[in-house]
Amino acid sequence: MSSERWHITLAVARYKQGADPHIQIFELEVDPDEYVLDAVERVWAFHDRGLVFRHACHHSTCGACGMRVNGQEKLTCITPIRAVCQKDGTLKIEPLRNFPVVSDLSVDMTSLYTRTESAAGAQVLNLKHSSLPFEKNLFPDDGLEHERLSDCIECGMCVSACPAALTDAAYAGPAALAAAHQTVVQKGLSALPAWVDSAEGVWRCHSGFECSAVCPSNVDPAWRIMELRRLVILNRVRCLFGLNKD
Amino acid sequence: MKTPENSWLWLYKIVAGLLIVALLGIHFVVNHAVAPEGLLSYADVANYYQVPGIALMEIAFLVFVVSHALVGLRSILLDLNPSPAILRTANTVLLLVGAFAIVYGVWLVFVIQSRG
Amino acid sequence: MPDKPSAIVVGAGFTGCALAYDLSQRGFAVTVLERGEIASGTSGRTHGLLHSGGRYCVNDRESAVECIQENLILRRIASQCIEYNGGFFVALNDEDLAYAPRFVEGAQACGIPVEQLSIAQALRLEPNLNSQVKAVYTVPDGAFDPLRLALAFAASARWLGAGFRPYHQVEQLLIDGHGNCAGVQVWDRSADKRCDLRADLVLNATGAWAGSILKGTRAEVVVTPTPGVMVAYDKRLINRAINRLIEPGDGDILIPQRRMVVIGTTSYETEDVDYIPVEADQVAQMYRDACALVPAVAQTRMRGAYMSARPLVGKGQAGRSLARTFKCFDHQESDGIAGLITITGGKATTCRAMAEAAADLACKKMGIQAACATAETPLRSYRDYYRAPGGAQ
Amino acid sequence: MRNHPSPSRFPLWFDPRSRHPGTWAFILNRITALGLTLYLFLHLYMLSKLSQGPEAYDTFIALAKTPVIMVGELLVIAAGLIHGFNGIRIALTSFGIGTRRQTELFWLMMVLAGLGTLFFGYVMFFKD
Repeated sequence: MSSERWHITLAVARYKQGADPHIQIFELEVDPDEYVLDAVERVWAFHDRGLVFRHACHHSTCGACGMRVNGQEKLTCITPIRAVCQKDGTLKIEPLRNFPVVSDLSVDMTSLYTRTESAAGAQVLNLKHSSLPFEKNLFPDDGLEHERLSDCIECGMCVSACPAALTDAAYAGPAALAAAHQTVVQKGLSALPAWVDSAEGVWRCHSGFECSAVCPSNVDPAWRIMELRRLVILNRVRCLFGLNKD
Repeated sequence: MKTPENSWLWLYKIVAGLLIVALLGIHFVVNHAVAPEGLLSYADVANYYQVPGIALMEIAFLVFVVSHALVGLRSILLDLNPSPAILRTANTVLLLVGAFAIVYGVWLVFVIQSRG
Repeated sequence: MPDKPSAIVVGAGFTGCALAYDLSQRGFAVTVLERGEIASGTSGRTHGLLHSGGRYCVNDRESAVECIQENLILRRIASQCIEYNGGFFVALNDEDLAYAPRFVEGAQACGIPVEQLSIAQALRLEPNLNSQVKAVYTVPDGAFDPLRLALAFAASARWLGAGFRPYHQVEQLLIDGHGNCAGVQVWDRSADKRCDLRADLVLNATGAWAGSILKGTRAEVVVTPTPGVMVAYDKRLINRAINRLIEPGDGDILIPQRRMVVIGTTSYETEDVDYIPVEADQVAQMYRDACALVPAVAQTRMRGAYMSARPLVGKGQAGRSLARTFKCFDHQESDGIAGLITITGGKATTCRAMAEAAADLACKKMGIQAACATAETPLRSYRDYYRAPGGAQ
Repeated sequence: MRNHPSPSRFPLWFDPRSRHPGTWAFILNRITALGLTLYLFLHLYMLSKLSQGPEAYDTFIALAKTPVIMVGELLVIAAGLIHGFNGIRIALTSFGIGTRRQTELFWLMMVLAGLGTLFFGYVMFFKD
């Protein structure tokens, strides 16, 4: 979206079912103000129609285009090339970690969808419940009931960045735990899914805060996990002393 | 279903960790007061254990450190997504190791104290 | 019991997904082929406005009626991915004001509930709205999540047995000895393998690509791919969709979506739909148009700029003059190719109705009596697409 | 293609590349945890010399006063300080205290651990 032109090198992770994974190099002329996803799409359009990648909305509302750019999880549709690359530089594009690769840059996120569903994570929320409590005056408020699409776009980047998810396939992961917290905010502690308070749930987290660092959508999963811990422990203690009204 | 690392176990790990930090602090203060030159010989150690309350403090420290370490090891093991059989075995081994370490430590404290 | 008639749906945009759902419900064995993933073409990149029909009620009443009818249906069956807060039509100058009577009359004729608000009332409801507005009307607009809307239809289809094959690109239609369509030749891009798939019916639901997929056959469908640029800004400044009270034009709709506002759109024509760059001057134009509606956009960071190619049926001088309604082609009638149907045109808001029309035709061809039932029951959770029996595809 | 969670990928826990301070803290915590646990059992074994009487113990201590062992001791102290201070950070953030300032908290804790290590290093090597 500028007249500037950069020459960059794209090192793209390639994988086809039954073949060996490898890195393929593409040389591109790009506008540095375009987004990384545009560069990837350009590779598909002009260099290799076999390139497989996932994308849909191109403006950060759908979460389909999460990839690792130079090792770091990025929502590629809103990551300007300028922000992650130098002129004449190289961009390494890899699929998200901690999910099986379907092909090239596309991963199978069934586990994430299954878990957020079992956390009863709603996509449409009441405006009042839809923000983090420490955010102030974010949206115009006319006193009426409004709804909005939730912050979590289920892009899977938090799971990709989580060190605990590297080795433990059973760990629910930050996205599902954040969804569970959102559910509790909306419906109360009685709506807490049972798996949250288990080894695969909120106690598997090792406070790396990587999920919140890479989240493109303001969900702050780490903060939500810590809140869940506090709520669960408080609830346990209350039960112990018979103070619980639930 | 795995044996859960449930809320209590996690809370214990955190609380024990904080108690260890607190006991270490007290330990240094007491140590400095009782033996400013440090516990560098057998005699120093033996004298140190004659101070009332020291044995109790050291035993508490031992219990918290051993249990915190073993619960921590178990949670690293849980990160590796062990099968229920492996986890059961690990639970038993960790319990035995912990029990042995504590019994042995307590025995050692009484041995030193009795020789003071 | 005889085998189910088989159908191949080409394209997993809104139309293809809704069509797969409708056909599965009516007793077809459906396979959906998509060269990308769900909604990776025009559908995914749509603006996201659940139209009340107000945009079209003066010049294109057929589309307007379709919109308000489908708006009400989608709110019933797909509330899981729609933020429904209504919308405004706002007049910014005297020219806009002059359009108002025609707008009100058109809306009433199309059955779109409109109501005029006082300026003070409108500014109380939407404090970030341009305070210089001269007239404000409410309409039942909404905003939807494009991927999740498509996924919800796809999920419902999969749970009725439809098979989805993403990353499968149709390379050509298979024409048998009688000149009829027998299936498709397909390239599985994820395994780099090619194969032929046969079916009783092939339904071309490729939208802006509907013409190019028919290349190599006698059949022809004239679609004018008409891209438009949209720009997203990093703050939710409004809760309702804000439409400019003018004839359909550029940069006349600003919608809230999640934490953003999205302005759209421009309109130009193109030949190559596979890669359309976003031009800087169009982004600048969208910025000016957004600021005219909601001045606070000027203090908001741009989050993303993108474009989407509308599939307009026919050929016109300017895209805006083409109707936004959809068209279903029976290639047996038009070109003498049995077993092939094309459905294209239309809008996201009307995708279910498009699927209904195409499925009606498919049923007629296969002698199936079942009536369309997609308007009645809510769709499955979009996440069920990935949790369907048989797992990921 | 091996991209999904698997126990065999545990070395990646310790890969600090393209990670943020929170994960550096996790890496340090895990390394020090394993180191300190090893030390704990070595230490318990070492103390068994106490039960064998004064001579055994004093000979052993004399042996332990070599510079190499003392550097090792300082490492144990540093590990203890890092693990302890970071543990305080985890406890605080887990109960909602400073959760949103965890990066700053991490640096604060590491500065405290560093100062503590310097203090003990000074006492052990230079103060007599």
